[in-house]
Amino acid sequence: MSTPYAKLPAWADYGLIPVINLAVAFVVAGFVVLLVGENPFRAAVVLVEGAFGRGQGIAFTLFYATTFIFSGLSVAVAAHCGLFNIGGEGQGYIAGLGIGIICLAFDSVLPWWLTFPLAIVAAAAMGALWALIPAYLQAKRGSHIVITTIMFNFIAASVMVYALVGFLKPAISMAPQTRTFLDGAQLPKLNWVIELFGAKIRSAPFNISFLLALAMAFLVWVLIWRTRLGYEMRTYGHSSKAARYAGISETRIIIIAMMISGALAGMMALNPTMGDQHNVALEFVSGAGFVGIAVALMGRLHPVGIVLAAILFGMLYQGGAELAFEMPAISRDMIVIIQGLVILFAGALEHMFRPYVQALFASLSPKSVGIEAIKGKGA
Amino acid sequence: MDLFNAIIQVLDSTIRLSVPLLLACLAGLYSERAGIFDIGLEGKMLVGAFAGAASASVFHSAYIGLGMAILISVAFALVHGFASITHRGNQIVSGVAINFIAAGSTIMLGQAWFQQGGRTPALASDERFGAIIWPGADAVRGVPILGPIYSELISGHSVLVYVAFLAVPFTWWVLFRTRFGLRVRAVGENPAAVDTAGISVAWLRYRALICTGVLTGIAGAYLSMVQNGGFVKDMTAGKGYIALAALIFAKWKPVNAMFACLLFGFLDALSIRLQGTPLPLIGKVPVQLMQALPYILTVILLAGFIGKAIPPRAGGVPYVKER
Amino acid sequence: MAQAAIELIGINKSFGAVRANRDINLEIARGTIHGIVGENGAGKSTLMSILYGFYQADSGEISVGGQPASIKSPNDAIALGIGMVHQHFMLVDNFTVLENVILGAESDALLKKSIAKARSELERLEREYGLEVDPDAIIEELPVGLQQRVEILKALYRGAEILILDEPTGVLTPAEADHLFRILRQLKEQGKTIVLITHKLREIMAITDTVSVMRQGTMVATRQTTKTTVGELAELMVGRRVLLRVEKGEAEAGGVKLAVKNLTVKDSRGVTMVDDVSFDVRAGEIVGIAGVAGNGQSEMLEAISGIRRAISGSVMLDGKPIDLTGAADPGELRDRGLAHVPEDRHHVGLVLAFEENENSILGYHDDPRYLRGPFLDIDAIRDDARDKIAKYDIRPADCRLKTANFSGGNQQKIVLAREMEQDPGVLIVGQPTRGVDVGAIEFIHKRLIAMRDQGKAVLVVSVELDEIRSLSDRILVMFAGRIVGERGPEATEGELGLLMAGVEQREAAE
Amino acid sequence: ADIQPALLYDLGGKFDKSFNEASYNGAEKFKAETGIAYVEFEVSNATQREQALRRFAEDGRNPIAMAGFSWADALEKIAVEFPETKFAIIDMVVDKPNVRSVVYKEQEGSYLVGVMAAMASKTKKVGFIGGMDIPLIRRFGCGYVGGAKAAGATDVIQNMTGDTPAAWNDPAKGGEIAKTQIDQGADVVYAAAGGTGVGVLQAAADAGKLGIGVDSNQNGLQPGKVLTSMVKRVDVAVYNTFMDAKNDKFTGGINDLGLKEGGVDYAMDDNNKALVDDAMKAAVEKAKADIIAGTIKVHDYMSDNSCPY
Ligand SMILES: Nc1ncnc2c1ncn2[C@@H]1O[C@H](COP(=O)(O)OP(=O)(O)OP(=O)(O)O)[C@@H](O)[C@H]1O
Ligand SMILES: Nc1ncnc2c1ncn2[C@@H]1O[C@H](COP(=O)(O)OP(=O)(O)OP(=O)(O)O)[C@@H](O)[C@H]1O
Ligand SMILES: [Mg+2]
Ligand SMILES: [Mg+2]
Repeated sequence: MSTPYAKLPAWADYGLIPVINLAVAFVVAGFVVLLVGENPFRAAVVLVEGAFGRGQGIAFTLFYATTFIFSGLSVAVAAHCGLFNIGGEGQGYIAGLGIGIICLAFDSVLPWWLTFPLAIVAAAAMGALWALIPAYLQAKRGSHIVITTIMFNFIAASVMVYALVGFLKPAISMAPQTRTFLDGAQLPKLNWVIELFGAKIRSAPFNISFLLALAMAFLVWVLIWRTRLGYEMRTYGHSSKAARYAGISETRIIIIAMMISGALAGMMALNPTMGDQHNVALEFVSGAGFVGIAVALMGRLHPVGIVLAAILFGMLYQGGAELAFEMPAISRDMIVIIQGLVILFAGALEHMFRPYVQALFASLSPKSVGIEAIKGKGA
Repeated sequence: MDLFNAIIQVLDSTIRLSVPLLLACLAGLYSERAGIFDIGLEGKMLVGAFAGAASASVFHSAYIGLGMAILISVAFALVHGFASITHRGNQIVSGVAINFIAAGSTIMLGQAWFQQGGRTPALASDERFGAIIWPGADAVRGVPILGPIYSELISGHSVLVYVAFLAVPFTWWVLFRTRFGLRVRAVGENPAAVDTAGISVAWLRYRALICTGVLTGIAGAYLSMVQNGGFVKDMTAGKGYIALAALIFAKWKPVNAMFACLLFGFLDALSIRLQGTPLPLIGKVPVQLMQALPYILTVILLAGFIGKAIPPRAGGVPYVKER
Repeated sequence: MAQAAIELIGINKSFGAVRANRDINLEIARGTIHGIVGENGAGKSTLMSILYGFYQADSGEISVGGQPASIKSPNDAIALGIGMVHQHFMLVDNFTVLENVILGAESDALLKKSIAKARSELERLEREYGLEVDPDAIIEELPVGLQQRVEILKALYRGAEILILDEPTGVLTPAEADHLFRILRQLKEQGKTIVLITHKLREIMAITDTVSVMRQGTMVATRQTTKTTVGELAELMVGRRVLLRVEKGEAEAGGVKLAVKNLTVKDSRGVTMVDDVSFDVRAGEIVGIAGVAGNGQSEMLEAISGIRRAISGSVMLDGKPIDLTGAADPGELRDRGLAHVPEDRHHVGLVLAFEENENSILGYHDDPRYLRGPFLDIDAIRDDARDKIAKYDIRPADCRLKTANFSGGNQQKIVLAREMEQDPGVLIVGQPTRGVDVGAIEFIHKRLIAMRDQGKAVLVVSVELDEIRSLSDRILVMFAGRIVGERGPEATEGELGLLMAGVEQREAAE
Repeated sequence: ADIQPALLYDLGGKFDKSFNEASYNGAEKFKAETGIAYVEFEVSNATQREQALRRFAEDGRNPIAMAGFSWADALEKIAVEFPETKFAIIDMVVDKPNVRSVVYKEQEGSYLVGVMAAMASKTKKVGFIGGMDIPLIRRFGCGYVGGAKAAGATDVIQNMTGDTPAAWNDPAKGGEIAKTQIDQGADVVYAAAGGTGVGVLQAAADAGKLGIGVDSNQNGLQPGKVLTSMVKRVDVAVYNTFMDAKNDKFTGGINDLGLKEGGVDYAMDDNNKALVDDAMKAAVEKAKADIIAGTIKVHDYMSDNSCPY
């Protein structure tokens, strides 16, 4: 994902351009709002107020953001190694199996602070395992990782249905989901943190897995930019030939990167299951894996950017729910559209506005653009 | 005889179920042969289905419905083109975006316009494409073996079914016997060769994407106006991805594509037919396994365990002339 | 002088910040063969691609046959009777020859007629020029020489009156090159105009009527071939007298440091590129491998350095054998004291998106000096990079600058610094000065000789014969995957040239 | 009393022509009669259930009615948090003092339409297509089989659309299953499958066979091609909940509504008049009377997870 264009200052590259892309996505979304006969400006106000207006809203925003941090990091880790892991959805979903088994087994005997680490390991392991097969096939057999991970999303869905209508479901229950976890597998809420600032929260699922997400964001930063493994991943990501030259094993690095990516995707399952619903239900991931693509793109594959982008998407989710309450013509599907637009403008069309921005910068100060300015006297 | 009838019925069902896959698969064939990966087949089919059913019910005409389905689907294909051809964006990302936008906007607009939970109104029979009974179909029904084959399998499908199956030889002919096809295949292999031959790479690829849009539009119309009497949210339910799997399975060849889609349609038909019935030797097969089978088969194929699927060489890579 | 077939006036072209063509003027007479020479990156291909409409000039005018022409796409060029054989072939590999020939020049919306027409037309061209090729063969199954022939046929099929050939002989054997030249002369006799881009001054002297020299994007001179010399052209190309010999003392060769044994390598198509090659390099000597590009040198280097898997063969490093057919990986060889400067610095030797300091540990990133446990020791890495920058005079002296923003010569120095400073026992270098300016060439050559004088074994592969002759203590000549001869540094250019052309030693002596 | 009623729909959406639409009709009737407006919300994912419930409760909505068993988990929590708020849940029992749980004896209504199906059938083969494969839907199927067999059907082909909630909303698959059943000889097909049923009725009509609707009166969906509908008076439950709350007569506990209570029934209107002859009418009325009288006891699948017919 190198940029073929001349250089912009970092703040423009990592701040201005994403903001422009985002703004365009919202403008287009505004037209959709118009199309259903609502006022886009009021919709925007409701959205932002719903997400940040009250403590309750903030808590929900951060709750959603938690999941997106994991899925965004997952996409980013793979992307740094030049791999497009579009299978976060399936990896997160299948991780629910590990979580379910751990929680059902231990929730009555262990306190949450023992169940949680076990569940983290189980979730990460299942996610990593689910990424392992596509990774192996890419490394050893050259199957395109994008296609195999898509296929694995569907296979995961079938496996989970099989498990949830089968052995994970209590016999008497109608809904294809596990029984409700007992206290031993319910994560403590973090709402009190927001309440410290004076807000009042009646109840929101914002929970301790948020801290795990932040910790993972930090660890991903360390991994990518401060470890030998991360160095190898980035080398491979930029040039497989250079990696080969540097003695980096292609098979090993693909498999490791994908397993880390899968593990992170797996961990995103902790938040909705142990943190919110207290069960493992059908389709509990509900697209969060795909949102991770948008989050990673918006965040420019950097953990700090990803956390910010995840909060943005959390805001969209929460604000979008409020929007659905307040404006009947707008359903939550508006959010799906906005996500799509963000992926389109911040991802696929990321370079659309760059030449204009560059031209603008060039006209402001010719020295800041291009290489001539920094090129030395030559060899 | 009972078994024979059962087989005919499953095959009949196979045909119906494989049509949307086939249309989408051929759609994907055009764009991928031209070097543009398209995981947005799902989304384009979905908007096609929505636009088709919505306008059919508003204008009370199946043909207007079909026209709109194609139009909107082509429009989405052009968005994909704008991102991945004109702006050289990442084709996978663009496809994902299109799927999101399609999923959200069909429900939202459907709800806002028709207020039926994202559904369009049920279509009357003149707003749909009905079955075409071939001459003599009823007369020969009684003839053993050939009778049922003619009257059940061959006759009695909607016009779009025949369109889908005729699209197979037509696509083959276009791809391998016409100038346009030659160029499409070339641009998917080596766009620079096409460029230096004096042909516009971008315009060629856009045209291929228009073909894709037309076919996904028909696929969508089939879903909402033939298979079903109206649009229902998420009605593609992953068919675009199965079509993609079929395309790989078919190694990007039209006739193979037909067989791959028939195979996947057959698996689906079989799983409906066999629901809960234990099979000899194997026992009761979980539905989920049947549902996952197309994906599993594709993974196995991709892994090269049953032949090797080599995609068009320039696929997925934007054509960049000046770095 | 005959009427001008082509006239280029004031052509400018930039790629981003790179000015590939600056204010170029050129006039080529009808019915002549015009050569264009220049170093790598001088802008030759760019200029011709502009004439062919593949790129658009930023400014400037073109006239063809005396008429001002607006060439906006290859289509316009083709219509004006311009054909081009690109440096990198523009063929669809899994198409047949016929399909490639008609692509873009189909006579009809259906293929049937076009194919029939092309078939008879190809037969005619074959008869007229001896351009033999099976019209139904699949391109990827043809040897490069024939692929090039298809490119020429493509141009002629489109009725080219002006034919541009961009480094056509780089991939050809001398016999094939001779054949090509015969064809070109024949074309010229029929009144066609030919533009020939090449590095090889000998070819220029042999076949062209006029010659232009490009340097760093500018057109420095145009001469009648008969009124110039190789020496003058070379001087024009590089901008000053070529330093043919670097000052160096006698080699004091010691024991064998690197022994290559029975190395056989095939490329991805299964063609044998290196055929049972064995040789030694001793401590304190530089062994140069000379040869026309494409005779297996690249594959050999890749195999010796562990990047490419060999079919058979091993290397002895300090007396210990390493099997090259599978187990060896570049990391292991590097650990055993073999440093490698690869030919392709942009994709292999460097990660252009990395900061300079990150590239200065590429391949040595598991060296404990740069690590603290599993973590990178950022301070150590940057200090080390700054040392190398100072020592190798890499400019700009900023170890945090993105590598892509260094010029080619400086990029090469980054690689050399990294590999040489590891104090390896054996150094293998592919194309040490490709695309590097003259000042840097001198610096690099001196460094290589210094390595030798420290008692290292140095293996240099270069397509530049002058470079090989000025650096090497022993010269091995590679032809068609084999070592066809060994000479001392005193060998003449002619002698080596014959070897490189695959002419048997005995014949050469005659 | 001054009430601010609220209604929550399940995933099928408000106008599913079936279950959710029935609850909407009940609320509309209430609104028309009393002039009291209500608020409503359609969920689209699991996390939203609790959020929506809590939000309505916090806003002081009371009573809050919700359609569908999937609300149970969320309601368990919220009912405790808001003991003053009155809730009503349909199709599920939530044992809280402030919750009215409305469940239906679907087996009884299904028995009646089974009788009619068998009598209308020429092949004496009839079909049943369920939505998601859960005990509740099997209860429909079991009652239907009971009625059909009692009225002379030789074979009842039963299929479920799927194992996941998506099965409620897959008309294409419903249609395909219906075609399969018709191919196997069924000529009357009963769909207890929410939105999927629309496709079933469509396919039956396309093939010139008869369908049977469910929950709401679906006779009008394919006029003249729908034999009858097994109506489940969800509308009445919603209407009663709102009315009782208005009149301060709301009580918690379980309302188990069968034929006797008018909770389930078969539907007659102009659309199917021609399809139901007098003999059929007499037979079904007799069965209804017998069930109410207790002379016929229709087996409840959910009582022992099995079907004896
Ligand atoms: N498509 C492109 N995008 C960006 N830069 C380019 C492109 N093509 C060439 N350049 C740059 O333009 C300059 C001139 O390149 P050109 O290919 O014309 O040189 P050349 O004389 O043909 O060299 P060679 O002998 O290596 O073929 C180089 O610096 C090169 O990197
Ligand atoms: N991929 C790239 N991205 C950005 N800039 C590039 C890229 N490749 C080359 N450049 C820039 O283009 C310029 C020309 O590159 P090139 O490799 O032709 O070097 P050069 O000008 O020939 O230098 P030297 O004289 O040292 O060989 C360099 O200064 C470099 O900064
Ligand atoms: Mg060139
Ligand atoms: Mg250079």
